[in-house]
Amino acid sequence: MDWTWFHRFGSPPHLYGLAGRLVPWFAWPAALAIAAGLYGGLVLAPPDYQQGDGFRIIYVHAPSAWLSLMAYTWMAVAAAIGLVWRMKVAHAMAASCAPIGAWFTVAALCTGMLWGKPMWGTYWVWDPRLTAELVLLFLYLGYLGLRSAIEDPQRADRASAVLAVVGVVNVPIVRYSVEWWNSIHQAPSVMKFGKPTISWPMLTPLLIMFVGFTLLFLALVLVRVRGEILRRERQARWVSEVIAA
Amino acid sequence: MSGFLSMGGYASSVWPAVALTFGIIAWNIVAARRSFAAARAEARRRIAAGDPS
Amino acid sequence: MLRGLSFDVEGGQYLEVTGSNGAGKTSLLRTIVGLVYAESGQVTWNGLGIHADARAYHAQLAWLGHESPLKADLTPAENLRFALGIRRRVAAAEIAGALTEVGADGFADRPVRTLSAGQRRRVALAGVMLAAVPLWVLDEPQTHLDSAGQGLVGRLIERQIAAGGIVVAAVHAPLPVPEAGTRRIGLSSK
Amino acid sequence: MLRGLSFDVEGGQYLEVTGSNGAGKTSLLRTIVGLVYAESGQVTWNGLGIHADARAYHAQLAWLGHESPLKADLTPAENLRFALGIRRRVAAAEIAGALTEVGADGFADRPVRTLSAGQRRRVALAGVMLAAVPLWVLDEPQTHLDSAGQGLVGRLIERQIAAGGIVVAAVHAPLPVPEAGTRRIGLSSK
Amino acid sequence: MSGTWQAARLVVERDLRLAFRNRGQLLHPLLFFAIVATLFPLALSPEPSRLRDVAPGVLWIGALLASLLAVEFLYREDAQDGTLEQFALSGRSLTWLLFAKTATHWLLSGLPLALMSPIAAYALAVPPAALPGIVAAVSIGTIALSLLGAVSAALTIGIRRGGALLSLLTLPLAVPLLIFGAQATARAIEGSDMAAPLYFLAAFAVLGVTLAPLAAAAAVRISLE
Amino acid sequence: MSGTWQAARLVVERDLRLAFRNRGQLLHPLLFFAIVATLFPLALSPEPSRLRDVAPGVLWIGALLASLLAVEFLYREDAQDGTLEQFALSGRSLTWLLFAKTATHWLLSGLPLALMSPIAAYALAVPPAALPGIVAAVSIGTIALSLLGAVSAALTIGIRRGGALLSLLTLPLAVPLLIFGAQATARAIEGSDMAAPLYFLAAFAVLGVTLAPLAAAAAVRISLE
Ligand code: HEM
Ligand SMILES: Nc1ncnc2c1ncn2[C@@H]1O[C@H](COP(=O)(O)OP(=O)(O)OP(=O)(O)O)[C@@H](O)[C@H]1O
Ligand SMILES: Nc1ncnc2c1ncn2[C@@H]1O[C@H](COP(=O)(O)OP(=O)(O)OP(=O)(O)O)[C@@H](O)[C@H]1O
Ligand SMILES: [Mg+2]
Ligand SMILES: [Mg+2]
Repeated sequence: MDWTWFHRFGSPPHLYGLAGRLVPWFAWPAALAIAAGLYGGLVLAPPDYQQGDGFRIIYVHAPSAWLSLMAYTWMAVAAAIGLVWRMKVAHAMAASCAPIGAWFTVAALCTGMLWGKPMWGTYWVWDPRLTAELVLLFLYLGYLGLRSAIEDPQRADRASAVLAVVGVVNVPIVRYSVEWWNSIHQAPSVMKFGKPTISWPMLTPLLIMFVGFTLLFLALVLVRVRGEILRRERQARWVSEVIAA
Repeated sequence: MSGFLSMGGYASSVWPAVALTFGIIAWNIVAARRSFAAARAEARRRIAAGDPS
Repeated sequence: MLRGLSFDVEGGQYLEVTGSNGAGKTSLLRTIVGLVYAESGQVTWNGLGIHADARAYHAQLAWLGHESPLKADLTPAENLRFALGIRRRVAAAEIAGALTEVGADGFADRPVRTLSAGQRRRVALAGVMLAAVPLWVLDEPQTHLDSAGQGLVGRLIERQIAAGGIVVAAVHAPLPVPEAGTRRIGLSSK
Repeated sequence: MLRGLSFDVEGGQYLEVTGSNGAGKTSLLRTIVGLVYAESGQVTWNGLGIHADARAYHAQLAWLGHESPLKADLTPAENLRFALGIRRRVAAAEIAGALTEVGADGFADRPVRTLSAGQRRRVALAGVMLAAVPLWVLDEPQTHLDSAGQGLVGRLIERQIAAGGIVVAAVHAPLPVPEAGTRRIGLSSK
Repeated sequence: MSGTWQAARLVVERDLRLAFRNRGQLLHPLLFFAIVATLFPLALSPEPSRLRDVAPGVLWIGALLASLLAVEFLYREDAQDGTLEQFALSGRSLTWLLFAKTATHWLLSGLPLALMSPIAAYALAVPPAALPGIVAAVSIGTIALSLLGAVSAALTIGIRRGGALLSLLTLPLAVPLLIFGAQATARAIEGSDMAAPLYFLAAFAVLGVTLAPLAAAAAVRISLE
Repeated sequence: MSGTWQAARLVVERDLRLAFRNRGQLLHPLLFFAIVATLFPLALSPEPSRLRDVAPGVLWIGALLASLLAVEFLYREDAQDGTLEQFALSGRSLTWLLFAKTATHWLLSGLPLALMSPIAAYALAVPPAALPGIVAAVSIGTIALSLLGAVSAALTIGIRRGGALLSLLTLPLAVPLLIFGAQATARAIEGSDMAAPLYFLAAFAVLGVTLAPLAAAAAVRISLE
């Protein structure tokens, strides 16, 4: 197998330039998809037969929740690569994922809570999925806290990478243990979460939203990763050339 | 239009949720650009000061 | 931070690193023992980069930093027994001998907590001596030592290089070591 | 531990305390500043036992121990502002001047965390200087300092005694201070 | 006196600046509190009615432990780097300097905890009407806790594993606070009159303000010896 | 290999000796556990039936916090006095040396906690028949907790307010342990079959034994850098 692409990708100046060129290719389609998905979801899709128009929160809630999990996975994979190959670029990638993931975890939690109020009559119940998402937020905060507590960027990268890898093992474990826990204690009857029967006119905007959020995530990561690369490479010659230009 | 805005009685949930999500998206865009701009300004400052470390 | 530095040291040599405050002596020594990674350039031992087989390299060196690595609740003798024990088998008599040599026999059985700054430094030096390894890396070994203590450090280094070992030390005032076999490098800030 | 010791010091004098490791220099100095109580005998200041009005006595003295009392997260300038500020009003210019004098102007705005051992010691010395009090009690002030730093300590002490102040310092090697006005006492263990 | 006042102000300013230079660390007691409040439903049961029953206990034990965690750092750095020694030898009233430190500490840990408590309470299925009363009770309670902690923390300065001993010294003394605090919270949840337990909490806080700094100063002097 | 074994044995011996030289400190996590277990009845209600209901939660949160408190000190002194640096430069497997340290730590904190848990459980009105099951669950759970803590503690070495960050890192990771531990305890109290949750706890412990020392060694090296 030819590994040159891997090394090329791992070279900071290369990724710095590539990321800069790619950003618009993700950002504009993301804007388009999100606008279309929102229009489809809020205007075109028919109301749900049970929840009426309340179900439309799904078009912001589900993509946010999806993004929060995807960002964590990316972060852990990047962190593992950084640890194993001592690759600065991978650490820069992991560091870029964390704040985005944390913010969208907050978004998923808040929109979920706003949805919960009309559906369950309260903003919060200890449902397994909710609880797991809350624990995910704590994991993100721990990661960010550890990173900010360590002065030296190299050390911060490597220490937080260990945490990200340990944490990713934990996410599914938490998810299933929480499920098990709640199925044994009888669950409050208000919240039968089950999948709403969803029809194509409802599903299509949602799928477009998923695509839009994914593209948005990639665009955000690419913008951030350039800054992170600069922070890690400040003594390299290519930086002065790029900055002077 | 007012029917659309009232969201079939769920306006008080749907609109805050949408606003919040887009607020967070906007903030993320601003924060990402700021983080990059800060790193670049820092690099520029160091180069101008001739400080290689 | 450190630039344009290149040197090699051979068995039987004492390398004295000097430089004003903040010149980078401590940073250099920590790079040599492998506690920090050099940003560019590398440290080699017997021709091999030290991170290639770090464990084998570490088995050959003894490191003494600004602080003396001693447990406050153990006595000097116990401290040495445990610290050295993870490297090799040491007999109690050997430890007692080393403590006498550094002038620590008077307080070998008191918890380190009650020792003065200089007394601790002496115990730490006994530890370096007992490691019985070819390479010593010492950061300001004579801190807190009285003039007899300075002489002691000189004698220990002299003996180590006579036996074919290598000593690298950062100091502010030259140690009393014979000129033959001594090399000096001075670091300067900027 | 310390026995049969009796001495007094007057304005304009520098008292240099020497003694081998563990002789009791640190213990003596901590007794003088009142951090530990003498088991027998007493320390007097202007004829009064120092514990009689400890606060008034402490307002007259500056103490520098083995460690430099600096906050790792603040810069040298901030450190001095807060440390001195609780004693008296200090102007920013005064602090900047003192930092320049001890050769710390190059890193006055970096967190202390990133400074080398000797750089920290210099900042701590600036603090002693700025206290503007008659009595200085210093435990091994020249630790970690390079030779320029040794000269600096000598100059600071010289100036303080020229202004009629008193300096008591424990050292291992004599500081470069003029003989006139210098008194030495040697402690010996046992 | 004006000198003492000036000195105390500088101590406050310094501690605030140090805290903001490590902004992330301000969040830790809060997060700890949030996590403990999350762990309880996990360890007990997710049922709202049962959660509501244990809410007062969980809130107060969480607040107590979080504030204990925070107070552990009140003097630690100052003791390690010699600042405390310099305070004691500054010729200023150590009592005042320590009072300034403790007040800043409450501002940075107790107050945020109080502001956070309604969120945790809501998660434990406490009805919204009870939340203002809970904030009041936790605010006053944390003042007393900070002062109490300041004394025990001073007693454990320089002890190697001070943290554990600190809990041991503080927790028994905090029992009355816990009882009245939990009582106030329970009454807030029921919607009945919470004046009596609040009054007791306030009395402890006042007692603390007058006595704790004196005791802390004495303890610091002893620890430095 | 025999050298590594010998080195690990010496680490165990050293830590045991240090612990016994400060015998009093061995009691701290235990007392903390005991105090938390007593605070609950005070903050909630002394009724046996209600206490029995909350007993699993209280026991496990108490054990979790006590073990967190203890693990904070796992490396602190060794990091401060340079011993850890010497370990890393000893030419021995750091993984093994840290495994030895963690094992000793469990022996000195987790095991006593497990032995103490029946007393606390009894105070919470748990029927005596449930006590052996509780001891088993807490023993296995604390093994996993010690190992988990050993990793997070290694990550926070040298961080100024490591303790608070340590809780933040460990508590979310400990959620599954808490759930299965509380479940095992609840079943022990009901008298039903506790094999399934015990089995999960044991699986975590085994996973920890194999992976945690490796992660801890990596983290220690990073912290020393
Ligand atoms: C604080 C409250 C909530 C949180 C933290 C939360 C969390 C999540 C998470 C993590 C997902 C993604 C799951 C996955 O991709 O596997 C998700 C998806 C979803 N949530 Fe929520 N949720 C909350 C409230 C609600 C409410 C109240 C409803 C509706 C009654 C709801 C309906 C949905 C639906 C329909 C999906 C997408 C379909 C699916 O993936 O199964 N959520 N939520
Ligand atoms: N973490 C850090 N971040 C930035 N600069 C640092 C850091 N650590 C050290 N330095 C700087 O690196 C330089 C070298 O420091 P080092 O400790 O190696 O000096 P040194 O020669 O040992 O000095 P001393 O004689 O005072 O011990 C100093 O200018 C110091 O301020
Ligand atoms: N807590 C204590 N308990 C018992 N003995 C102690 C205690 N502290 C110090 N000593 C002993 O008192 C003596 C004097 O110690 P001190 O620290 O004053 O010495 P010093 O002259 O400052 O030495 P150095 O030059 O090494 O700094 C030493 O022998 C020391 O071992
Ligand atoms: Mg140095
Ligand atoms: Mg001394």
